[in-house]
Amino acid sequence: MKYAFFLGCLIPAREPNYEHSVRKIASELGIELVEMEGANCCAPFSIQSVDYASWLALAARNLCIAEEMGLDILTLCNDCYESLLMTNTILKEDKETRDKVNEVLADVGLEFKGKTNVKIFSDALYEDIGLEKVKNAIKEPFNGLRVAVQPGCHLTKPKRIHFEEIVAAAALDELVEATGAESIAYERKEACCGGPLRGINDEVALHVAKQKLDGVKTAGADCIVTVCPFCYNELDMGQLEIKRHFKQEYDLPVLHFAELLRMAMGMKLEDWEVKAHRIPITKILNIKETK
Amino acid sequence: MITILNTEKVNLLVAHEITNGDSDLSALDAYFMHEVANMPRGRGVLACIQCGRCTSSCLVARVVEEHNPRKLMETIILGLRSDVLRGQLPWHCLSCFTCLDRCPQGGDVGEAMFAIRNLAVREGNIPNGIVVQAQSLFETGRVVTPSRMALVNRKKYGLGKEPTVDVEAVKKILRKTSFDKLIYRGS
Amino acid sequence: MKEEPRIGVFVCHCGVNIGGVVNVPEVAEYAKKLPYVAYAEHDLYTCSEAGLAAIKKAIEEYKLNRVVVASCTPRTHEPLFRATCKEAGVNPYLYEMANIRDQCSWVHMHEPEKATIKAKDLVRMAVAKAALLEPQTEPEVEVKDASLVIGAGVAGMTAALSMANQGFKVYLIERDKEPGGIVQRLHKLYPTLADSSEVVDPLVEAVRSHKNIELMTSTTLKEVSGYIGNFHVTLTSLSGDKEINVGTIIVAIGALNYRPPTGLYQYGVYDRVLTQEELDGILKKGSLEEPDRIVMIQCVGARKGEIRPSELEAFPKSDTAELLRKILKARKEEGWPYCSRICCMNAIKNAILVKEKSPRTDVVILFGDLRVYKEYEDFYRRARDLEVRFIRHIEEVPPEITQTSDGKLEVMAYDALSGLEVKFPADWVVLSTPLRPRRGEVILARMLKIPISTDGFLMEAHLKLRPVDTNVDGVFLAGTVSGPKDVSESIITGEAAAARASILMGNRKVSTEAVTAVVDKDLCIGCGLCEEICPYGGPKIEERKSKIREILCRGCGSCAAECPRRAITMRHFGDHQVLAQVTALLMPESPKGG
Amino acid sequence: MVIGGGIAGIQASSDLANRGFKVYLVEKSPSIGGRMAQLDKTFPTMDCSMCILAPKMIECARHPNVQLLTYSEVRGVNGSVGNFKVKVVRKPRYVDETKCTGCGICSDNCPAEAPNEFDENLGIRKAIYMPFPQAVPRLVTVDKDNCIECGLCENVCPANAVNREQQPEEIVLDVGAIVVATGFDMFDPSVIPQYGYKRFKNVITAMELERTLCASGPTGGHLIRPSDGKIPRSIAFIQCVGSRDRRKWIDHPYCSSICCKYAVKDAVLIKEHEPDSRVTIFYIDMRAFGRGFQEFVNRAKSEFGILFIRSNPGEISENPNTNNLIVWFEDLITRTVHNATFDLVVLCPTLIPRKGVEELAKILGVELDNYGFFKSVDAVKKPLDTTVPGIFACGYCLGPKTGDVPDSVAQGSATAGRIAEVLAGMEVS
Repeated sequence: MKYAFFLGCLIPAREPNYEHSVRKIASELGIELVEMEGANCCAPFSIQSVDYASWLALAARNLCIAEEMGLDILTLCNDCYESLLMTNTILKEDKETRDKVNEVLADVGLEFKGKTNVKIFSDALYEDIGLEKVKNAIKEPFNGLRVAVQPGCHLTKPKRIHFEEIVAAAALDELVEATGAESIAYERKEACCGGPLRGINDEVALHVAKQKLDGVKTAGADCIVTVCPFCYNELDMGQLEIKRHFKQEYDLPVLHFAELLRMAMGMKLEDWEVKAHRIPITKILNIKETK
Repeated sequence: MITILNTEKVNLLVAHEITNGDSDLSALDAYFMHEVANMPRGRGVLACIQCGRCTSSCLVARVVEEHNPRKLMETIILGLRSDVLRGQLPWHCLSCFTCLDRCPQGGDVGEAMFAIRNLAVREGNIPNGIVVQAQSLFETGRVVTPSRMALVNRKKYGLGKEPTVDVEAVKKILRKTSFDKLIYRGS
Repeated sequence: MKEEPRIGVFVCHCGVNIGGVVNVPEVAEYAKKLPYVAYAEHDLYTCSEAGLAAIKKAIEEYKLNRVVVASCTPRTHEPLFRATCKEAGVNPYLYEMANIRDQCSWVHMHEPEKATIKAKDLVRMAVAKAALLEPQTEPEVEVKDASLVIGAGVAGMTAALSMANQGFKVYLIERDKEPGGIVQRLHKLYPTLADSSEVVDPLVEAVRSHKNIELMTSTTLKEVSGYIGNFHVTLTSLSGDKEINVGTIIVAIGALNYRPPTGLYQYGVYDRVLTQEELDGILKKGSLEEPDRIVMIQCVGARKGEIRPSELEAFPKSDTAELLRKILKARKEEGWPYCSRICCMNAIKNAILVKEKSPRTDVVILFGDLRVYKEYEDFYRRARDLEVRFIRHIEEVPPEITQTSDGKLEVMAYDALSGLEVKFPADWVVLSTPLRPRRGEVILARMLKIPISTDGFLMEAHLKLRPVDTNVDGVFLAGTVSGPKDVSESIITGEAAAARASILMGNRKVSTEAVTAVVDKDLCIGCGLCEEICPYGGPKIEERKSKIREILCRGCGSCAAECPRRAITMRHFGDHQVLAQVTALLMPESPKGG
Repeated sequence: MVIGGGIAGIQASSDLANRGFKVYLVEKSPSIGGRMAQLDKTFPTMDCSMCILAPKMIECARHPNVQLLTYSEVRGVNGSVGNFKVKVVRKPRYVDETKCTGCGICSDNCPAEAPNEFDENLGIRKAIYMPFPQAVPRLVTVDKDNCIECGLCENVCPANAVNREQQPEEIVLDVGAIVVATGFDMFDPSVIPQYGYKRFKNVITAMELERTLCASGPTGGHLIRPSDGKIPRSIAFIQCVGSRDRRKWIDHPYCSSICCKYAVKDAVLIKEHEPDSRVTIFYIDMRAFGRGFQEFVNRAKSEFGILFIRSNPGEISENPNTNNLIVWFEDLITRTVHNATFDLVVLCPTLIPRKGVEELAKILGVELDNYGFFKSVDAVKKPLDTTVPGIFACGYCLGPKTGDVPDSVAQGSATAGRIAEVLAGMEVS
C-alpha cells in the first residue's frame, strides 16, 4: 500500500513519538508513506469556526496535492481526518460549492477533481491492510491488559452521521484486541476528551476530561489507548493539571495506538519515547517484561 | 442530584419566572433564524423541535450553566440576535458532535454552531485562543508550529526531513476568502 | 308442568384476577350445598374455549336446566355465556351471572377472606334467582333494506355511497342547500394540500347521480319513531313533509368551528384578528397580500374549562332548546375541554400556504403542545424548512393583543422556554379554534335517544370496541359528530358506519331484547304515567289500558318502578325473582331462598 | 381473506362474516388476539384489555362463516379483485387440531423451557405450549426450536393429539378480496445505546411493563423491578424513543401517536398499584388528542400527582451498587441540566413495520410507503385501499394512521364495508 502521508501540525510539533511508531509499523507491514510537499494545515474546527469558505479552500488544497500524487491520504490525527473527510465529501457531492472552491484554488493553480480518499491510520490498517495481516504481525501480545479505548469524537461521529457507518470505533476496538489486550466497556466511551476547548476555555476542558477519566477509572482500566493526538495530549497532560486543579490523581498511562501495536509487534520503545509520556508508562512496560 | 418537585411547584416556578431578564427585547430580530438557516451548515436550526436531548447530553452544559445548545436554538428562533452573537454563548461548544449524534431530528445542532460562530466572527466576536491559531495559520500555514528544539529532535530520532508548507499559497487562498480581514480586525 | 330446577354453578378464577384474592374452590364447594344446585365446578378461565366446553359437558351430563356463572361482568360476557347455554339446549334466559371480580376481588383486593364471604353471598343470590328464572324468547324483527343518512358532509356522503353501492336504498338528507358540509368550505386539505373540491366534488357528483341514493337538501328531521329495522321518519323541507321507512339510521351531521366570543384575543374587536377558518377563506380567495407577519395562536377555546356534570344531568329533564342555549353559551365563554385533534395540522397547513405564496412573510405559531401526530410530523418539518417559526408560549397566560397607533396589531406573549415576554407586531392574528358540537346534535340526540358524552359530542356504544355504534340499535355515527376528526378519519368512520348498518340490512332480520315490560291488564288503570316516563316510547295507552310495544321496550324498568298500581313487571326481573335474591342475601339459612 | 388476527383483523372478519361473506382469517402465530391481548388495561376508560377482547375473539372464531387458519402464512397470491387465488402454508403444530382439547397436561409435563414471547420474554413457557390462557383456538403448539424431542408430551396426552411427524400443509383458497391487518412491531431501544436498554436491568420497555402490570402476567400483576424483585418507588417514563427520529440509522420520522396515551395510562396504573410511588413522565409534546384524553391527562396530573417534565433525556447511567438509574435531562422549564435517580425506567419505543412486511408486500404486489408501512392509494380519499384493487389494509400495518384501538376497530369495520361495496359492485357489472 502507498499513501500520501498527511502529518498535520500537532504531531511534528509535539508528538514525534507517535510519528516514529507509525513509520516503524508502516515499514514492517510494507506500507509506503509518501511526503506531501507543501501541504498546509488541515483547517481544524477552530478555523472552521472562523469562516466556512476558508476552511473548504484550505482543506481542498491538501486534497488536490494528494490528487496530483495519485494517492489516497493517510492521516494520523482525528481532526485532520474530520476536516479532510468532510471537505472531500462536501465537494464531491455539492457541485455549487465545488465550483466556488475551485474558483479560489485557481489562484494557486489547483483544481479539486474528487479523485482521492481520506483514511485515518486505524481505518487504513483495518480496511486496506486487513485485520489478519495485523494479527499475524503480533509477536509479543499484551495478554490480559485492560485497555480503555478512546476513539475520539472526530473519528466516529462525523462518520456515523454522514456516512451511516458505525465501524470506525469498532475497527479500533478490534485492532486493539488484535494486540492481545482487552478493550473494555466504560461509561462515556464515546464522549469528548475536552481538548477542543483548549485555549478557549481551559477550565471547562478540564472538567470534561475529568468526566471521561472518572469513567475509565471506575471501569478499572490499566491504560488509555487513542489514535488522536489531541485526545492523547488532553488525557495525558490533562491528568497533571487535574491533579493540580482538583487534587485528584488517576495515574492512568495514555498510549498512542501506534505505540501499543508497535510494542506488540515486538519493537521496543526507545528511551526518549518512554519519557515523552507525562504519566509514566513504566507500569505497562513492566507488565510486558514480566510476561 | 435533585429531588423532583411536585407539579404545582414546577408550574409556580414558571409563573414567577416571567421576567425580561437581561435581554434587549427591542433588538428582537425576526429574521435571525432565516439568517442562520441560510448560512452554510446552518440548516440545522430549522430542524429543532425543542426536545432538549442535546442539552441533556452535552458535557459542557453540565459544567457551564449558560451553555445550553437547546436554548441557543430557541434564542435564535425567537430572534435574540445580539444575545447570541455578542456573548460567550457560541464559544463553549466542544464540537464533539454528541448532540449531532443524538438529535432525533437529525438536526445539525453541532453543525449549526459553526454557522453561528461564523456570524459571530463577522461581528468581531472571536476568542483569543482562536485568533492565535488563525493568525498562526495565516503566517505559517500551520495552527501549531514546531519549535526549533522539535526540529532538532526530529533529525535526532531519524524521522526524516522536516515537513514543508507553501505559505504563499495559503496566504493567497486566505486573502481571496477575506480570512485575514476577519482575524486581524481587532489588532 | 314446570320441571324441578337443576342448577349448575361455574366459578371462574380469571387467572389471578379473581383467584388471586377470592378462594375460588371454596366458593365452588359452598355452591354445591345450595338449594337446587346439581353441579358446581371452578375453572381457570370460564370464558375460554375449554371453560365453555366444560359448561356444555356439565349441562349434558348432569341434565342441568339452569346455569350460574360467577365471574366478571355481564356487560362483556353475558352474550357469550348465553350463547353457550343456547348451544347446549338451555334457554339463554335460564342463565344468571354473579360478578365476583368487579365486586369482590377488585374492590376488596386487600381483604381476601371478606371478599370470599361476599363472593359466596353473591353466588347464593344468583342461585336463588336462577331457580325462579323462566325461559324467554327474543322477538325477531325484519330490517328494511333502506337507510337514512343525516348530513351530507364527507362522512355522510361516504356512508351513503358505500351502502348504495351494496344495493341498499339510501335517503341522504342535508339541512343546507348544497351537500358538501364543512369540508367544502375549506381551501386546501392537509397533508396532501389538495383542493378540498378534489375530495368533495366527486362525492357530491356520485351521490347526486347514484340510482340508489335520494338526496334531499334543505331538509331536516322532524320526527322519528319506530325501532331497529323499522324506523318511521318524518322529514321536513320547504316543499312540505315527507314520510319514509328505513331499517337503519346513520348520523353524520358533523361539527362546527368554535367562534370565540367578542373580545377574546380581541376577536370581533379588531378586524385583522381572524379564526383559521376565516384565514382559509381569505387564502381561497387569494386576497392575502404579502404581510410582514402573521401570528397564529393555538388552542383558542380548546383544552379549556370543563363541562359540569350538572349541565349534562339536567339534559334529559329540561327543555332541550333552553338547556342547549345554556351549554353553548357557557362553552362560548369558557371554551371546550377537549383537544380538537386537527387544529395543529390546520395551522401548519395555512402557515405553509402563506409561506409558499409569500416567503418573506414571517409566520409565527404560538403553541403549548404541538400535536402533529402520525405521519403529520413530516408536515411539521416541511413548515420548519419553510422557516415558519414555532414558539412555545405559556398557555396559562393568554397572549395580549393591542393595536398600535399605525393600525398594526401587536401580540405580547410569554415564551415558555425562556420565560421571556416577547412582542410581535403583526398584520394578522389568526386564532386556531376547535371543532365543537352542533346545536342540532342535541335535538337529534333527544329524538333518537343517543346519549351525549361529557365532551358534548354524541356518545358511541363503547369507546374502544364499538366506535361507530350507538346505544340505540340500528343507529350509527359517522364523522365528527362523535368528536373531532380529520377528513381521512371521517371517511373511515363513514365507511365503518355503513358497514355496520349494512350487516343489519343485509341479514334482513335481527333479534331484539327479550327483557321487556309486561302489563297486568287487570291491575292497570290507564293512568298513562308509564307512557310519560318511558325514554323509548314503549308504552301506549290504548282503550284506557297500557300496552307495551315490545320492540321499542329496552327493558330499563322505569315504567315498572313508577306504576302506581304495580301493574307492570319486567320479564327476567320479576318482583319475585328480585325479592328471592334479596331474601337470599338477608336470610342465608332460608332453605329455598324465597 | 383477512391476514392478521389482531383487533383490526378480528373486527374486519366479524363484520364480513356477519355481512354474509365467507372469511379465512390467517394468523401467523398460534392464537389470534394480537397486541391488544398483551395489554393490561386500555386507555382512557381503564377497561381490562383481555376482558373486552376475549369475547370478541371467541365470537369471531365461533362464527360459522369464519375459518380460522392460525399458525399459517400467506405464501403466494394470484389473480385480481373478485378472483384471487391465495396460497397459504399451514405450519406444523405437531399437534392434531381435531384432537387437542387444550387441557395443558402436555405443557405441565414438558421439561423444555423457552422464553415466553407473549410476556415479552419476561417469563418462561414450555416447548409445547399455549401462548396465553385465553388463546383462540385453544390448542397447544410444539415449538421445534426449543423441543428436546423427549416424547413425554406424546405419552401423557390423553387425547393422543401429539403428532411429531406433522408436515407443513399447503392450501390454495379462492377469495374475492384480501384485508391486510398485520399490525406492528416494537422498535428495539437497544439501538439507542445511551438509554442502556439490555445493558441495565432496570431499563424496560412499555410493553414489558404492560405484562408486568397485568394480573395474568409473569409477576402476577405485582409491579417489581427486574434487578432485585423489589417494588420500585420511583419510576420514569421516557417518550419518543425512536419516534420522531430522523437519524439515518433509526429513520422513524413519524409520531407513533399512542405512546403519550399509554404512558399516562401506565403511570396511572402504577399509582393505583403503588400509591406511594413517584411517577415521572419525560415528554416532548404531550399528544393527548382523541376522545377523552386531554381530560385524562388533566386527571393524571391533579388526581394522581403524576409529574410531567417536558424534556427528552440524553442519557441514562446506572449506579452499579444499587442498580438504580440516573437519568440526565434538561428541565425545559427551569432550563437547567439535572440528573435524577429512579428505581425503574420505562422506555416508550415507537411502533415500526412488522418484520417480514416487505416479503408480504411483494407477495401481494402492493406498495409500501416511505416508512415501510402499507401504502394507501390516496391518503385522504381512500385511506384503506392499498395500491392493488381488491386488497385493503386496516390497523397499524397502515402505519401511524391508526391512533389506537377504536381507530383500528373503525378501520376494521370500514374495510369490511369497502369489500362489501366493491364485491357488490362486481356482481352488478
